[in-house]
Amino acid sequence: MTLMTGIGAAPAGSARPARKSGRRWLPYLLLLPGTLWLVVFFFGPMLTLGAASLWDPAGSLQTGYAQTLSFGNYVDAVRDAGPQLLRSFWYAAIATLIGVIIGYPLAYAIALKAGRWKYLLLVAVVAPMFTSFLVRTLAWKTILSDNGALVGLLRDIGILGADGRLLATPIAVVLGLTYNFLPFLVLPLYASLERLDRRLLEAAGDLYASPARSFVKITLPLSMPGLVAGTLLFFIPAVGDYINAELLGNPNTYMVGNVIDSAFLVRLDYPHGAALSFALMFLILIIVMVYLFRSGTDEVV
Amino acid sequence: MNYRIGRWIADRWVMGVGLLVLAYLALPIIVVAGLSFNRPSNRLSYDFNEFTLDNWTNVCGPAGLCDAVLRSVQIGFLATVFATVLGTLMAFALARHKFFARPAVNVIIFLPMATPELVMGTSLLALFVTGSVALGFWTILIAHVMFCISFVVVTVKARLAGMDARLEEAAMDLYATPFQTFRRVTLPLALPGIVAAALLSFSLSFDDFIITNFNSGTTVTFPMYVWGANQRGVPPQVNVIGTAMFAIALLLVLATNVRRRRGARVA
Amino acid sequence: MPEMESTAGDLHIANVTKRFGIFTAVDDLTLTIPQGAFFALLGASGCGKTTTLRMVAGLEEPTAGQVRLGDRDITRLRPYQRPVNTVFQSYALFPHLDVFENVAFGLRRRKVRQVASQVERMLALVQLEGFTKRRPAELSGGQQQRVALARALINHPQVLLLDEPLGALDLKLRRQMQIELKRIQTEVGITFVHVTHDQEEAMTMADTVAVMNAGRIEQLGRPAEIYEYPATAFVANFLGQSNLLAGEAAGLSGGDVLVSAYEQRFAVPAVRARADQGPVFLGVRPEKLALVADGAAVPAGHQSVAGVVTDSSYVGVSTQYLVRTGWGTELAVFAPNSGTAAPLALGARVTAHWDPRHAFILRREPGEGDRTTPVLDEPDAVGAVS
Amino acid sequence: MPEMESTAGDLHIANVTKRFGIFTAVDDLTLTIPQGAFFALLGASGCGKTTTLRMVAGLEEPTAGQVRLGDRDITRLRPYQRPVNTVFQSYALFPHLDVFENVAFGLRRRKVRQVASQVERMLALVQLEGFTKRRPAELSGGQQQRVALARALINHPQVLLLDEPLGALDLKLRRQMQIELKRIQTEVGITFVHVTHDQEEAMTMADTVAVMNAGRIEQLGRPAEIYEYPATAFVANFLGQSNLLAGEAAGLSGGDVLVSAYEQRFAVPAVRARADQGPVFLGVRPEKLALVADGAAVPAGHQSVAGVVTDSSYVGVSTQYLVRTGWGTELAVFAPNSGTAAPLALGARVTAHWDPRHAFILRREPGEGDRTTPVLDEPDAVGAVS
Amino acid sequence: ACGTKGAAQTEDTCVSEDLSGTEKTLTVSNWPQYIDVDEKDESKRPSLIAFEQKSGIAVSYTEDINDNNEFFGKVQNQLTACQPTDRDVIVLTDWMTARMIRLGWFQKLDTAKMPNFQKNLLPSLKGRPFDKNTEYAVPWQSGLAGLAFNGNVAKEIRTVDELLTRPDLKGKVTALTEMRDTMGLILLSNGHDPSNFTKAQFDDAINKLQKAVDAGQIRRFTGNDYAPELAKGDIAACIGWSGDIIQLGLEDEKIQFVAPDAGVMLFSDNSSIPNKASHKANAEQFLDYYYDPAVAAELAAYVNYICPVAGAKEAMEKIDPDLAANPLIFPDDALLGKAKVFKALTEAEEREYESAFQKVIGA
Ligand SMILES: Nc1ncnc2c1ncn2[C@@H]1O[C@H](COP(=O)(O)OP(=O)(O)OP(=O)(O)O)[C@@H](O)[C@H]1O
Ligand SMILES: Nc1ncnc2c1ncn2[C@@H]1O[C@H](COP(=O)(O)OP(=O)(O)OP(=O)(O)O)[C@@H](O)[C@H]1O
Ligand SMILES: [Mg+2]
Ligand SMILES: [Mg+2]
Repeated sequence: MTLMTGIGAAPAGSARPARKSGRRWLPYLLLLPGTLWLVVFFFGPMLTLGAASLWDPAGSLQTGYAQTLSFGNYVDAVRDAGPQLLRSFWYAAIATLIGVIIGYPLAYAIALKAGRWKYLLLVAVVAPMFTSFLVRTLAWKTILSDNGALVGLLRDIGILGADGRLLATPIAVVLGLTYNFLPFLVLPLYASLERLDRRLLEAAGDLYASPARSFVKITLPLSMPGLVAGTLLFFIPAVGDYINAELLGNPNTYMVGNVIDSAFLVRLDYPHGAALSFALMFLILIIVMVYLFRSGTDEVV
Repeated sequence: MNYRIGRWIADRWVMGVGLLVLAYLALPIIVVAGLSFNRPSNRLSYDFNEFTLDNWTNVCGPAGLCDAVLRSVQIGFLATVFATVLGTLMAFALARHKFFARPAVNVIIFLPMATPELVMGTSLLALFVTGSVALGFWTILIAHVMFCISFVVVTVKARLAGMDARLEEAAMDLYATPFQTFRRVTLPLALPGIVAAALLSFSLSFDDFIITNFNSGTTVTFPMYVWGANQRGVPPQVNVIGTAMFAIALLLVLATNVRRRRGARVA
Repeated sequence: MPEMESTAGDLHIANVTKRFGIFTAVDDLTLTIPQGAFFALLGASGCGKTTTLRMVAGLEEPTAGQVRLGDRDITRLRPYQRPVNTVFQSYALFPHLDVFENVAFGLRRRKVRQVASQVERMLALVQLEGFTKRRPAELSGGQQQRVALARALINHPQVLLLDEPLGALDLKLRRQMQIELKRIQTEVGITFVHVTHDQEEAMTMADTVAVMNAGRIEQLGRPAEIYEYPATAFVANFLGQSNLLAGEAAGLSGGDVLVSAYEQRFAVPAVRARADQGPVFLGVRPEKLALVADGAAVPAGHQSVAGVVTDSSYVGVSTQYLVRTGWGTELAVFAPNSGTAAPLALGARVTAHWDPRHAFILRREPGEGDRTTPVLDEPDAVGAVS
Repeated sequence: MPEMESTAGDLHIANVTKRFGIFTAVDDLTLTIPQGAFFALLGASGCGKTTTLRMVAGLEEPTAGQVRLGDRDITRLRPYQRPVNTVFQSYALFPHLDVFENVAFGLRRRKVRQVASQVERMLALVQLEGFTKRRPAELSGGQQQRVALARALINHPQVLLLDEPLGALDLKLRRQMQIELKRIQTEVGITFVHVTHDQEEAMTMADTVAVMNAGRIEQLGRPAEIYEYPATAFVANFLGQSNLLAGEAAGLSGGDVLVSAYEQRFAVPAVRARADQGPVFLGVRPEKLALVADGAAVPAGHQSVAGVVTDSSYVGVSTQYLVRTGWGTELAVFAPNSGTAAPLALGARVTAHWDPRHAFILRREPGEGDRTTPVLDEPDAVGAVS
Repeated sequence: ACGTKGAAQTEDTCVSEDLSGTEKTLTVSNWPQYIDVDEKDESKRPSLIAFEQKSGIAVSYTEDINDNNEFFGKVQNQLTACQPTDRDVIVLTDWMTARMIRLGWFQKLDTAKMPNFQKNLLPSLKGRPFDKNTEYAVPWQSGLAGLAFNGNVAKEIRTVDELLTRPDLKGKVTALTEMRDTMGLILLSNGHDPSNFTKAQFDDAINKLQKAVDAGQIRRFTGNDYAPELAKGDIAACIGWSGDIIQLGLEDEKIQFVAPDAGVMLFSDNSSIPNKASHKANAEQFLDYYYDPAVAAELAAYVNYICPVAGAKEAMEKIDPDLAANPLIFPDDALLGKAKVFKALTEAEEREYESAFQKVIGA
């Protein structure tokens, strides 16, 4: 008991306020550095970008830009990049759809069917991310080459015409997008399928649900949070990507990212580049909000 | 016995599809690994020509390649450390404390993930341009930490959410002060999540091209090297680096998982 | 009453074996459960009860043997093809569906019409009328349990399997659910196969009880039958407690089997003896023992053992004594607290006596010693805890 | 024995109230637990037991009131500053530490030296000597439970709190753990505060039992005391079962209180009456009732009620009968299966009789009817299940 | 953060200091594979090593320029703010060099200290419009932009019109993202002069290009990365650069460079010294070294572009007579007569034309 007396020596009265205030401060203290970082280096840039998007479009690098609150920049930027903008969302949507179609079975197999191979398979999904994404995309170029084995095979079995090709087509771009962002879809999906209680599937089977019905009625709804998070982590970067369009596509497959890239690096048209960036972000946010609302999942983060 | 075949297929087709998808994921890596042993017929040819180990023995042959890789690893490491520390702290605050500003902070964390890399890259460039900040190593690092934080928070938070809060109460009950509770119980239990977050951070940082390209100034990272080399013929050593990174990731993740499995079957 | 009309719906488990790798979970099990019966399966943890149920439900495939419902071989049918439903120990309610949809699940899968009215009726049966719109997470344990029951029952299965559905409930709630289950079974007349750890539950609810041990059935019969005349030492101590004294049977004498143990001789009616030669246990249930302070007060025809009271614990309904015999074994004795006898003091010299018609004789492995169930304040008995 | 020497270490809970929002979980609770006592806290689910314990442990702060250990006010101390340890219902073992480190955790935090020898000693006490290197996931439920116990005990707390530590174990293991807990408490002499759902557990293990209801203590005392003479209808039916007949007390007559119920008059000793005027319950425990076929066979001085046997269920140790009285209430009667009486047939006319000294009188709200505990095959009694 | 000032600098606003006297170092940024390397050890650069030995200056040579625009994006912040870029020599194409000179971002050379350069620079490269006094830009290599085809997969191609319309080439044609090269060749094919054209002529050319893009004739617009694909045959014909094609031709003689009769585009990549570079004298020494005909020949033998150094052809005959005879390295008058240089654009023109071009190529 003597041990305890030492511990208890602290005056009981003073313990309380210290503890209360300590608790209230702690979370803010923990949040401070990270939040500060994000505020300065994410929201700060967003503000400057916002400012740049309203610069006088008549300015130039040589003469400088005047802040004229030219909201017209948005109209011009969106109008000029209209086709690419539409294409970006369209390609990203198709890629996301394909990603779900092929990523779901993969996540499902790893989470529920792989047994002791689970970690190995999971690693196989994650490890390609360490090989530079450019290196992999270039490898795709080799694989999809007009004179490559794959195209040859597809020509032989008649899926592609004798003159058909994959490289420099929308197919290659969508395939590249699908490929590059698939792990971001599979991982959250896997995590939520992992948590799925298998006994629920047994119960469903016991209650006359065939495996297909069990999937539709139980597995799918219960994996929804993972699916929503995964599709977002897939869709968002895919919309903004321009590397796949550039390396695997043709001039008619360029996406909005290529336009922004060109505005900032080639045309040196900062106001329109910034306006287009902002417009893109707003569009994505709107789509994300609608999607989250429709899918009824708010706690994705 | 016929039903057995049917059932065998019924039980396994998902796995079959999963493996096919994995093959799809692995296909480029296989090509990369194969080309890492290629002696190209000329520097503009990517076709497999002749087997050689030269690329592996002479990785640093092409000028600038190893510098770029080294720089990427440095940045990746530092970005991982910073992002993991900052993100983990935030995750703890969000998972373990209820406070007024929580929804706002959640939004702050979500937005960077919801923003295309390109927009982030350009806006950060705009900030640096406006602030006349010299681009280079440090601006890359700043950018990488920024986009890794959110992923760390989400990963670690998920881990913490699945953790039994009663363990922390038990530790307090056993004379552990709040700090000791954190140090001895919370941290070790959150560790797999933190390790996963760190690996994710590193891969995101090491792999990033778009944001880096905008903010790198005169500094060349590995993805930028590849991008440049692509203009004039990619040296086969790039494939060696790609293959080696894949192998290292494989070993690293496997090792942590083996440790985790040997450790606590807590998840 | 059900035995006659319904052999068509009897559940037959014929020579069923289930192995996991090299481990045999269920070992050549044969069992017939008549249609409409309330059948209880009892046994220690890990003895294969759940595995047996899962094979009946189709969630596990037997390594060998057959499961038949009436004349139909259902061994190879998938779960959703069997007229069998299960109430799972964990309930396994669908967390994303409300109570109504949980209960309606099976009907919807079979495309039955008029779901609403059937669900309403079923929820009324389990007294959850007002709860249709709640999610499982918003229900108490007892309520969840009843939803699980309703969800299974609404399908009018031929057999309802219940895998320790009450295991997670507290004593009072459990008692109430037992009553309800029994009521419902009586009302709907479906075959219930009920797995439980709780022997009192098994005995009060079931028509037939089977005691399983290491993948095999050790004994099967009506509850009173098994309790009063267990077939093995395992059953004697798994279903209630028993005092088992190691002795040697010396053959029949008249209608009795003679047993000598610890230099005393005991007689047991031959109809209550599983063996009449060789090493045996002489068994008496604790409540069948009576304690008297004076050896002379032992009623005529009773047999007795003298000893010292070493422990008493009051459990309300009765007081449980331990009496140490001359050779050191501690016998358990339950004295009902009916208020007729004064409590005995620790250290009191007493004689425990019993009517030979309440004793029984079981086979014993040579060399095995006395077996009495561990009782409170008896630290020596704990060695075997795992 | 402990009461004398140790008022310095008594645990005082003084006027403690705990509210969650507008919900009052613990309501002005006052309680003194003497040092070295084995104190059991009983009560229905949600009545505030866990909350009380958490306030003692410092894991929850009282809305009002004080918690004192001897003379020290510990109300505001943080958990790690209190000489109090807890064995959690879920064990809450640290999954990343092995058994040794789990047990050593508290010592290390307090920078105690010679950890190894103390841990070894403690593991020996809970009979887990060989298990130091295992992780919690590699232990069975019973073993985990003992590690949790060792982890708390090794700190020699002044008070050990046990929150249903046995709740998750099956019957047999539970019995063995009870034995061990009691043994350890006897050996180490620490104050144990034990929360349990299981009344039999509470009665056999504890020196003092408190029955909680809706955030308040309904009765507190030695187990036999409470069982034999409960203070309220809640206690009478929470701790065991009771037959409670609604009647009117008509005041004292000699040493007895007279009660009239259903046109009969009953007398109960005044020392067993909580009221002697107005509406009361006349209570008798089921095991205190005896059944005779012939009303004339009622022993002299006993009181009796006539009825018909409507149900009997065999539970091994005893047979539980329901006897419907003339006015329709069903009385529960437990007849021990000691083999002396033949079982009664359903529908038999019987007389239930009891010694007035075993009856008791409780206050009753005007208008309340008879209260008997729900028994199997009695669907009407289930209305209150929630 | 409301607006920005202009980025232009002058010698007065941005003063550089030369530390060559004390620091014997030099940092050079160049395009990849634009310098000779040892056949046995790719990391050794013989001519560079020789220079280091001769001069005692340690050269840090990096190949970090892949694209004029991209490189401009990289260094513009520093140069706008008159901060060091950490490079003493950078090599950029004519038009980008022109832009940088216009912005005042280059230091004036002291050509008096560069005798070889004064003596050996080809006359046609002296006094170009953007560098009238030949005091900012030292041509590193010149080259031609013309047509190329892979004879394994396509018949010979002679004109830009063929490239843009021939059905058998559909989807197997690339053009360059360098607006001046692609548009210059189209202007030439329309019979217009790239060094002197009108807005209407430019629009004509753009429309012609747009039609080809819309028809799916053009597969991609590329930087140098057309080369591997051309070698492989994924690309049958393209607009390309002479040096690349010569290299490909060495491996596979069916890959040929074609100078259309309508004309080819001539460009140079020029070495310059950016503001704040602190080793100007070392840089001048370095650049002058490469105007020694023997060194120039060694370089040309490796990179296969047009050598801007008079007298190198003679030196080359000693190294490799075949190369010396190659008109794409040492062009004859006939070829030089067909070669045009794109006109110098003002900032406004550049923006207008570049925007129109970017729109056609998809971005
Ligand atoms: N899928 C499986 N793989 C390997 N062994 C298994 C598997 N399922 C069950 N077992 C083993 O089979 C034995 C019987 O298990 P089962 O679940 O039938 O026991 P039980 O009688 O239901 O026990 P409990 O009362 O604890 O529920 C156990 O020893 C168990 O470890
Ligand atoms: N943090 C909380 N917030 C709101 N209500 C709470 C909280 N903790 C407990 N309660 C409520 O307080 C009441 C008492 O809870 P407590 O856990 O003390 O019950 P208990 O007696 O331990 O029950 P059980 O036997 O089920 O463990 C319950 O109704 C519970 O819902
Ligand atoms: Mg089981
Ligand atoms: Mg509780």
